[in-house]
Amino acid sequence: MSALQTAALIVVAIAGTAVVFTPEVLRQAIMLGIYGMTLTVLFFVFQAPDVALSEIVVSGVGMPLIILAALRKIREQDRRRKHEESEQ
Amino acid sequence: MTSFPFIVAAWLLLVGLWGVVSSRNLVRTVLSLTVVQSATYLVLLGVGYRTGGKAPIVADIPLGSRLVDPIVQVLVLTDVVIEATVLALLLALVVQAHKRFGSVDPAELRALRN
Amino acid sequence: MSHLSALPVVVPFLAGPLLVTIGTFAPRWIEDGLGLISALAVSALCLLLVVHASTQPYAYWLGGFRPRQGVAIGISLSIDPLGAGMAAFAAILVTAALAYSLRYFDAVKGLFHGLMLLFMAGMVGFCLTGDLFNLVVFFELMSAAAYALTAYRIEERAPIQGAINFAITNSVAGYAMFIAIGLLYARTGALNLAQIGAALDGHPADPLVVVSMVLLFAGFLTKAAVVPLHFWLADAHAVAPVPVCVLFSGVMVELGLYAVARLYWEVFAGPLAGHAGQLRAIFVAFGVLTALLGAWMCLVQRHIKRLLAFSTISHVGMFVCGIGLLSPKALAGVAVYIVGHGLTKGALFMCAGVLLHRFATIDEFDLHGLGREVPVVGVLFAAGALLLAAAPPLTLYLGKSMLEGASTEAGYGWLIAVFVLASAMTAGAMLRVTGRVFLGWGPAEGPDPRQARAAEKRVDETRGRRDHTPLVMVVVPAVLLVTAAAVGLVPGAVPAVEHQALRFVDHSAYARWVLGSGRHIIWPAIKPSHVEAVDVLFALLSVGGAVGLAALGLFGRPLREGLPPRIQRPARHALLTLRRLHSGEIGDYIAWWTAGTAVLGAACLLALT
Amino acid sequence: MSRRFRIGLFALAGPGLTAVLLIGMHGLPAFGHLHAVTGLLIDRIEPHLRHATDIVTALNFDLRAYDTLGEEFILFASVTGVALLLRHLRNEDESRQDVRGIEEHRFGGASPSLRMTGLVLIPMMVALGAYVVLHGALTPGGGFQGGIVLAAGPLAILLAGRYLALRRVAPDWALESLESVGATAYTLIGVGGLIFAGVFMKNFLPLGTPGKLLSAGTMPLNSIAVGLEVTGAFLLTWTEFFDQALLVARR
Repeated sequence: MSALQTAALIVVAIAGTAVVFTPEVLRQAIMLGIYGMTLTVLFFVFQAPDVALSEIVVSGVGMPLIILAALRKIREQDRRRKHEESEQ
Repeated sequence: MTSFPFIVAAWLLLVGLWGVVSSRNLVRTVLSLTVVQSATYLVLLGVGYRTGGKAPIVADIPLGSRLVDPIVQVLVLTDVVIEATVLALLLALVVQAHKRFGSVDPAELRALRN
Repeated sequence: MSHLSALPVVVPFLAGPLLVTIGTFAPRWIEDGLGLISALAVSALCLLLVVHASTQPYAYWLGGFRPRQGVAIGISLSIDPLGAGMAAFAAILVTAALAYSLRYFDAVKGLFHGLMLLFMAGMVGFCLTGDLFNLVVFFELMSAAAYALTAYRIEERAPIQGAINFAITNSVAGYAMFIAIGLLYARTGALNLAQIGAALDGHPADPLVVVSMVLLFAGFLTKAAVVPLHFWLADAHAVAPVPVCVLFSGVMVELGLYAVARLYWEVFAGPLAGHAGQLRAIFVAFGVLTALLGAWMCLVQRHIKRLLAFSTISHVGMFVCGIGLLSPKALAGVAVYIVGHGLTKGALFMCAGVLLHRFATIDEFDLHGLGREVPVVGVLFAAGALLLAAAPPLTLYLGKSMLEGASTEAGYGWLIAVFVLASAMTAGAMLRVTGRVFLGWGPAEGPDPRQARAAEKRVDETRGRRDHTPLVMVVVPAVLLVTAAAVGLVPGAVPAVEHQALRFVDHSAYARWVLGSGRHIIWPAIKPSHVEAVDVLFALLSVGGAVGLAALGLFGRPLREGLPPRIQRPARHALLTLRRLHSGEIGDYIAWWTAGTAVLGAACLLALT
Repeated sequence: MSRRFRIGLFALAGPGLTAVLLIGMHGLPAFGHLHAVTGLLIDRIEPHLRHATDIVTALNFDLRAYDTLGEEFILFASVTGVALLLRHLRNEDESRQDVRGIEEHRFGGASPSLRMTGLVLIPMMVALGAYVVLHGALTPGGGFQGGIVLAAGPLAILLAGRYLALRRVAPDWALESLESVGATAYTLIGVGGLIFAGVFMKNFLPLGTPGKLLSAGTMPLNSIAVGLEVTGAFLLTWTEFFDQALLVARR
């Protein structure tokens, strides 16, 4: 195994662990995006450009937009609920 | 070190499952689930790699050169699509759960207690 | 004829998107019509495939990529009568569910019908494929459609939670399968089931083979809801709309078992030939645990759909025992049993749907005596309960007696006691419901009012007035029940299943007919096993036990309270613990999933290598 | 079940499962030394057999096209599911007024250059996406990857602060139709194989010269079909989520 592959694997392991252990959800979502980039690099050094391209569009555009919209919706509802409670 | 990719895969599986088990926020559960899934990419691509192999694109390289395995790559392509779709479905459910329960803490979802 | 092989999947793949597209504009009758016609067409096509494959099973190579020197470069549909039969069964149940929902739903813009058709495509494709990865692709397709269908009623809380638990558990199951595919591909360089099986032949199983088997089985047994991978099932079944429940309980869960049987016989039977006894013991252990735990949980439910769900878990336990006996006779018994069970359970869910429609609750105690308004449904419900108890001489009885015969032959005669007990408990729970709801027997106040709240529907699932039961909602379950009772009595049907099961388990013949050049294989003729006289006794025992347990549930409260506290307290404590395990929290479920898979893995590694 | 019990259970089970996995993986061939007959055979024969320079694409759209068919419908079913789950209920309101406010607040005042960036990005993304879709059989990428890029183009309108305009141009039914057309086209290409070549999913077009845009038989068509479907599917998913985040509120 080449040094490049080893390095990419270590980075992936660290980034993946970081996704799980990042405390706040929004930061976790960003971390997931970074993790996707590390996976992309790994797929390139594993000679899988098709997969790498897939991974970069999914984790760079496809998923983040969904996650951010969902988080925004949840935050919006929390705010509205607090607002309603304070009015009562 | 020859099995390092597989050890990393097993680690990601363990860590991701831990994230799912210990989560107090469903969004976090879903994001951890994608980490579990990424373990499967590593296993498949790790299996398919050949030392010194080229990517399976035969435009600029002589026929008969050593290539990495193309089949596992196709499997991972499908896997990636599944990742995105399951994430979308689950987050749609989480958004609705928050609407109905007012919380995304799995412990606060109490519609199905026995 | 073999040109038709791919069409059962193509029809819903064309009709589904069409429904979703025109759903915005089209009137309801077009959606219903298109959905029903597609489902009927797929049923007919699958039945044609059964007939076509019954003399000689065959492989249909998609794209025309036939194997070269035993190497499958493309994907095959490997069509044999049992697989095509499962596909036909799934399509027929979808047809029934769509017919039942004619007067049932306010369907949203064609999305319900479209998803039902895609769900069917997933199940049918799953049954017909001969490729390991393709199997998982269709598993994911049926799952994706099923998750959304579970949460169809987003107005309520419980469906959302049920769908989340279902989706996460089954996704994890899918990941286990992906890893297993990686391992098997590294070992054999193949994805076609026949080719993998052929490559594994001749070497005893080593840890890699065993672990990949464990991961695949854990994945499919999650779908089949084997304890302790079962937690999602009761949640999903209790909350999904009734027509969807019919499919979940009737066929989707059983498809997990189909995959396990398929994978064992076509892939792992070679390397594990020397360890069949140990594997049998492991299967039976999981099966017995599932059968008894499911039956107990079934008995203590008052939410009727949840009760039916736990009865499915209990029956799955029996099926797992049957498949785990690793004999063709037991497999044939399970196949017959699955058909009878699926039709009956579907009808029972449909009856529950009528109650929900009329009275807006599905709680046994709230419904006390209300069922008198719909006596026909009561008759159907009681008939379904008796069928499930394997009342002789009907279909389920025939399947079960084969299963029992196979247990004795395999040296697991004591399993019969488990089967009788589990049947009696689950059927007893249903007879109790019949007595309380449709006859008004027993007390109207139940213990633990918390459950009642969960069973109440604030939102109406059905359309139309509540004081009227649409005819179709009674006719469809009636037809299903008559079919369930009679299908096994068709002369030659059960022996034909046994005959095909013998071919199904022929490991080396499978590789030949899939990878070979279409040479005909001559199978020996077998004498069909006959029903033993003693089986009538077992069946009467379970029917009698069911009636007894129902009576105890209805009128036995003084009796139960008369028990000395020494017995009462631990029993109550055990029950409470068991209920707490079914917490509805996804974290718990995944922890149990991990534990179950780890135990299965450790047991297999120790026993099989 | 208490949290402590759950965590205790996983503390035993998690490492147990990992151990089982590692024991199994120990039997794998050493990393980099795979000998997989099917993969090797395909590497050797694909260029003559299918004339695609990207073997992965040849597998994706021809040899294992049936998997991709299933995959496209997983996507289709999920997106239909998302549309179902995020449908607007009767007691929910689309407060479009609010959104105009948000757009003004978020984007309107921010900077004209951001708007310009958004608007310039759109044609660039569309061109890039179309390129990736069309060159599926030749270079890495194909319908799926290109489709997402294509879908991201219109969504760059968000940056330009014109989400409502996007929704006017692309309502749900239009996106559903786009997605359906793609999925149906992919299925019909397979049926074409059945009709013209006698086997479902069999190639029925000339294979052409390797490396040319119009080569490798039906693969470019498959790639375009997938591209259409993925574009529609992702746009629909995103807009459903953004509708929830920006428009829908309980009355």
